[in-house]
Amino acid sequence: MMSFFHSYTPLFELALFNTLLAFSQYVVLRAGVFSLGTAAFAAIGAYVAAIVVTTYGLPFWIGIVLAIAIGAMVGALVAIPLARLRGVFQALATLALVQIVLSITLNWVDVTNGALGINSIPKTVGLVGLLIAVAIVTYFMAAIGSSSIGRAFDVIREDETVAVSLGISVVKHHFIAFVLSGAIAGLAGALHSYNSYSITPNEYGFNMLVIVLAMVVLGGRVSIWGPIVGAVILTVLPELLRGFQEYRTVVQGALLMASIIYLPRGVADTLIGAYRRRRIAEETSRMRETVTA
Amino acid sequence: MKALVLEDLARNFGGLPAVDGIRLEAPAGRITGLIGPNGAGKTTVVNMITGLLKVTRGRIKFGDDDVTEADATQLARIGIARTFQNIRLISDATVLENVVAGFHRHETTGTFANLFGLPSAQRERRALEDKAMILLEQFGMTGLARHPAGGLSYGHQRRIEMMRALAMDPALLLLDEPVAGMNDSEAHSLADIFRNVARRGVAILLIEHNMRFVMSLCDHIYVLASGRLIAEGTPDAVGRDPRVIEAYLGA
Amino acid sequence: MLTIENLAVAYKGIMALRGVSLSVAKGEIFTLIGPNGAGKSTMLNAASGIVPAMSGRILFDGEPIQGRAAHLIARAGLIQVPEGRRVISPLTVAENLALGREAAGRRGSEASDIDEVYELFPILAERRNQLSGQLSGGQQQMLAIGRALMGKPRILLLDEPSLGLAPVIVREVFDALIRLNRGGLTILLVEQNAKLALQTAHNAAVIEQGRIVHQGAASDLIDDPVVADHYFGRAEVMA
Amino acid sequence: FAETATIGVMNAMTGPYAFGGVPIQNAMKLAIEQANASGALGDLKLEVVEGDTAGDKGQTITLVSKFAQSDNALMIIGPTTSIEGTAGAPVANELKVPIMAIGSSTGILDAGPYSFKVQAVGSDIMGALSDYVANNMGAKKISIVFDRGNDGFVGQKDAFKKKIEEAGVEIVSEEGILATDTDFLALATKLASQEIDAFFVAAPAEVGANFLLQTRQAGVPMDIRFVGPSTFATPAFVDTAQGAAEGSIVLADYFMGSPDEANQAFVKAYQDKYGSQPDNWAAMGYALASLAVEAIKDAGPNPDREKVKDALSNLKDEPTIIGNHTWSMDEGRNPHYGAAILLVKDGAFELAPQ
Amino acid sequence: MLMQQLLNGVVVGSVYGLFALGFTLIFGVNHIMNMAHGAVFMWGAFAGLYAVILFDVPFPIALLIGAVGGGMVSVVLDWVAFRPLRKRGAPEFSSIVSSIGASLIMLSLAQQLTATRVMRFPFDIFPIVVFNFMGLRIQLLQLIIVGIVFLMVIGLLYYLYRTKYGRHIRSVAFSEQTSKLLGINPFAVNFQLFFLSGALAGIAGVLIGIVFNSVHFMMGEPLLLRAFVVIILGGLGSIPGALIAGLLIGIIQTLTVAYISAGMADALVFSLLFLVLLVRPTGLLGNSGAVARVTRI
Ligand SMILES: Nc1ncnc2c1ncn2[C@@H]1O[C@H](COP(=O)(O)OP(=O)(O)OP(=O)(O)O)[C@@H](O)[C@H]1O
Ligand SMILES: Nc1ncnc2c1ncn2[C@@H]1O[C@H](COP(=O)(O)OP(=O)(O)OP(=O)(O)O)[C@@H](O)[C@H]1O
Ligand SMILES: [Mg+2]
Ligand SMILES: [Mg+2]
Repeated sequence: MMSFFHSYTPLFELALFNTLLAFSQYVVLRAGVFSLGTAAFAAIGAYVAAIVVTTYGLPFWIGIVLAIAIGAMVGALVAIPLARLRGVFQALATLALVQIVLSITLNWVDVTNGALGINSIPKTVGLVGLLIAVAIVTYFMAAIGSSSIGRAFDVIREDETVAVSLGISVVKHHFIAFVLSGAIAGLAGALHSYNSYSITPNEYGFNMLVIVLAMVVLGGRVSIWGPIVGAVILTVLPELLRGFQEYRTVVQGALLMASIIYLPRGVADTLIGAYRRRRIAEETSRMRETVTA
Repeated sequence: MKALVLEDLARNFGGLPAVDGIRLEAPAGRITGLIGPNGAGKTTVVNMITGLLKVTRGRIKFGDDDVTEADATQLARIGIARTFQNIRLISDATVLENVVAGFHRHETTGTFANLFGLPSAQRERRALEDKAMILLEQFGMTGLARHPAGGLSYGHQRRIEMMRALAMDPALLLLDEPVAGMNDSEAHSLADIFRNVARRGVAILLIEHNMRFVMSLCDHIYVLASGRLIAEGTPDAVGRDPRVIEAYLGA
Repeated sequence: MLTIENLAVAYKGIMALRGVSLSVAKGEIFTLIGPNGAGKSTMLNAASGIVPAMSGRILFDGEPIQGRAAHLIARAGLIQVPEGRRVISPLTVAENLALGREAAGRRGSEASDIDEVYELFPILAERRNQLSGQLSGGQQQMLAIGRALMGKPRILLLDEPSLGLAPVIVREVFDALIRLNRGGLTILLVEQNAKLALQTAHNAAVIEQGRIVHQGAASDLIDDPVVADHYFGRAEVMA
Repeated sequence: FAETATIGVMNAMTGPYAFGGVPIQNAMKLAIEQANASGALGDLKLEVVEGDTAGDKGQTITLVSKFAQSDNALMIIGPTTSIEGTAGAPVANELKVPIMAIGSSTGILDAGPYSFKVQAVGSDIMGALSDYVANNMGAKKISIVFDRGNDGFVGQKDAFKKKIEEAGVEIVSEEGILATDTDFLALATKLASQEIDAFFVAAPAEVGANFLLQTRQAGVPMDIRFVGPSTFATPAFVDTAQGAAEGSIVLADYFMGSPDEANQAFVKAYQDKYGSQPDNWAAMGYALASLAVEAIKDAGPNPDREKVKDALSNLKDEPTIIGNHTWSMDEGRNPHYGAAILLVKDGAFELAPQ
Repeated sequence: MLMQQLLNGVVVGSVYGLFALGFTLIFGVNHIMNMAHGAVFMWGAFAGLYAVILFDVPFPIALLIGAVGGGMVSVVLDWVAFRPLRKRGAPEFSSIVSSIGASLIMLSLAQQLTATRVMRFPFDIFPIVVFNFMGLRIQLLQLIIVGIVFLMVIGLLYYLYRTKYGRHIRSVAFSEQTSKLLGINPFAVNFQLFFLSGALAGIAGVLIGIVFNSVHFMMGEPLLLRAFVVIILGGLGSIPGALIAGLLIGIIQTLTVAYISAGMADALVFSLLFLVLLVRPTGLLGNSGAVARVTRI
């Protein structure tokens, strides 16, 4: 049992790292910002963290703090020009950001070591560290979600016209969302660098962007369980399907489709919704009974 | 207590003057009617007052302030609330959540407390839900509090619009066809609510095609046709005005 | 012409219709009134085939149509003017009207002339090239009615046609409905302006909480004190 | 009564690097099968657990850890790319399980004493190629094109560039492409407008072949020769590029046509089992697995991870099918095995004239 | 070299345009970000390729088979991945995940089928005819490609804005339910739409496969990324926009490779996209009406 647990430690770690990325994606989507910038923020966090330790020999916690701060700062910086964009235009502008960061990491060889990436980063963050990080971020997400900010996010996402008519500042909340997204992804990137010995540019490209988006949509975009559930599913699924050998990807794709088709609002949100509906149905029938009685 | 004053307000769409220089006053504590044929420009007026549309010409005053250039968020924050003619709700959210959203401008907890989930933020949330439940009770919708708004009938969705606007505890309330889709007795049960709101000193501007509702509720009525004011006065006077009968009421 | 037998409809476990039966005879105007949430729209949508029936039967011209695809029902001549307008915003007024013709499908070799619609609602002619999403609320309602007429319906289902219309237009629309009815069109009308509806219709039913509670000749219902009290009685007091 | 030991075999069986991962995995299994059949290990039977890394770092790490802990593997062979290798090697060192990867990057070795690799670093064998280009061909100006998304090719490019510059050849341009690109019109036209004697391409075989075709179509004459590293020493290159490949100079750390007995036996066995000719990748996989078997034998009779690690470190002058048929490591555990220079002539490879 | 490179840019750009056309068609109409469009394109190319390999069909037939193949794949994709979601009234976002799933399946089946080999059309599928015109090398195939692309654009414009089918497509896109009430069959409309989109991709696949000598399972990925840029610059759902933006990007990329460096091409295109969006939030040729339509993704 213990050995089973041990041998899957890297998988748990990966799931936790993905959960952080998913939260970074979740927070913007929840606010109605269609940003795909998570991969870019994570790349920045990862490189900052790696360089702080390998080039400057500073302790890793400085790297983590810096990665969060720089992630948040980049988030804030892009939030300003992107405030004018909406929907797919926002998505594509942030996709461009991801590609630009990717190009920088590939081409600025002096600092980033190009395609070879940065290797021999000492492993300073393990399962426990990641667990703590995920716990903290989850707490923040839950707090924000049930607060005035979360409510404002929900209104903005559904209908901006209504939001402004209620006095909700779209610019301010989009800004908050971008900063949070940048900070969380920065943290995720840093932890990844300290957990996986090496980083390479291509990890933070289009593939990451797609998979992270898929995690949140598959898990659910509204409740905070969504990103957690989505990240765990998409991390563990490829491992569970090893038995299918070369048809593994086919089965993975089919499962992905089946789950989104049967749970179109995402696994967590659909289940929570179904549970709520059942309660309402019970309540209503109880009410009807009292009326007729 | 503030009054709304429109001076020579105008708005063009392309070449079309949808609103063409109107003057209007909605005093505090009163229900002022704005009626007119379809396409007269009533909704356009509301959209300009709430900052969703830029004005082409003229001024909008609210109390002593000129708010012509203010943006929608600011206007909402100084207490201008509205309902939408084409219902706009968060369909996935519950009725309660939709109403709670209306309290936004009264939320006092700071960003910091919200980010860190401090107890003050939690307390505020509960307090708002309690206040929302009081509104629901007034509108006879307590039983639907936890229903997703999107699954409700047209009439019930209209009521959520109104509750959300009232949750803003506005100084000026703009109602764009609030009782459309309700029968007379349903409309009547809402009339009292608006009378009470007005009594508290709120200025109400009411747009509605249900004449029985308008006539029984308004103190003063403006009539708009093709973007221009064609009549104004007490309900009785307006109802007898031959121009209004011709353009709007019909024989 | 349209017979509904014991129809029940549920939305995700919530019962909206609990066994209703009614019958609309050829050539009549039948009106359905009831409070908000009673299930009126649900009934029309079930007949149009966009909401599935849980049990019961819907017969159009004696043929069962429940389970049939919605567009085929429309092509058979059962056309609905849906609640809350639903014009196709990104299309112009004229394009929306042209779409209405599709419902006429095979029946429509002499599909209704666009000019008739323009005559009924002259403002639509003026705005024929405007995007319909930019029309005022009432103009959209006119467009929705006009578009349905373009499909040469054999039975027209109207869900609150007076919604958002100026009184003078409401009168015109109802006059037009009466004219069309005299010309042979069968009409099933859902309307919140109960008095007007009952004055216009031949037969009527009152629906509450998914059940039909009164049914009969419209003239009888208009005099029924309970109906009057529930649906327009208090309004008299109010006015 | 036969004891068994588990060998973890992992490669990129799916995903963008499957073109290499699949033949490598095939050849590795072949080598282990042969070892079991021949009784070279005495009573010991090797049992294979397989894994697909999908070319992904995360999955590699998970697999290393699973092989080491759940499957109790004696050693791990694979993965395919340097990216995977540098990710997996530290984990193997942490868990103290020997791992022998393909990849060319030294990052694999830096992770600790438990990690090994079979491929030589680029600079080691590139010397031979640059030497040939500068001296035998007498090239004065060349252009370089490389797959910038793959650190293996970047490493090869860097090594070649360094050596060729040392040899006094001018580099006219250096261009990065991606393995997923198919459109090389612009680059081909650019080369056509340059005054060069040859061009060096570091990319997967088919991509390079396609690039070569497009340069010829854009008007780069046949006497401006294509020069490539060992990835191109495969029939797929000539099959794809056909006539355009004529005259190409290719470095080979494996030459299928080599008359060496062990090699001919390998070619035959591979063909019998998998129905296709082995390529450079298959040869690497076979060489790697054979070395692993050798080490396990040396660590016998009761091998454990520690002993296998030591045996691996002591491998020296081992016969192999790649390079010049002798495989050794220097004190930095960097492999050396020499290389051959091949020329494409009449649609087939032959040893290039010296 | 400049003229030659401009010519290259036009050829590449018109193929980008063709690929993006099918993508923008579905996006503009159904608001689906079809992440499997690259896979449809790849399967279209394989349909053409196998027709040539197995039955030795000539170029025009291969093109036709590529179109039909791509079209059918796209229709099946709709049935399997998108239609069930529409039926459930799922949020637009879920179609992204669904198409990612579909794309995984399609890519990996192709990978199995071809054993990850890079395939190519036989050399004789299209004779290599090169015109030398004022120092320019122009291949006949390149001319034909540009011609086909322009014809497709004109045909598509006619279909969408001059026929009733176009009206139906736009109506169903706005509201499937209301369209049904009007007697429009959304099934048929979506069939047409997806077939068209897939056929355009299939044609692009065969053309690219021939002109760039390679057909392999990952061939759609780089194009997909570029198609995003094309549809944004060209304006969402705009057909001439897709062509113009395709040409623009093709030319910019080509010139970057020619005069700066191949590695910088993507970086430059995306930086350009970023800048353009800052100045014009709805793209170069986009209109603001489109924004209103997409804000509620
Ligand atoms: N965005 C727009 N672009 C062009 N014309 C518009 C736009 N919005 C409104 N209009 C036109 O302006 C006029 C006034 O519209 P408005 O919505 O204000 O009318 P209304 O008085 O509210 O009518 P109703 O009672 O039918 O709701 C109408 O003719 C309408 O077609
Ligand atoms: N899409 C839906 N999902 C869930 N419940 C629904 C849905 N549509 C209607 N309902 C429920 O079905 C019941 C009947 O609704 P319906 O719209 O038919 O009422 P109605 O009589 O047309 O009311 P109104 O006069 O307000 O339009 C209501 O309780 C409503 O909440
Ligand atoms: Mg209006
Ligand atoms: Mg209704």
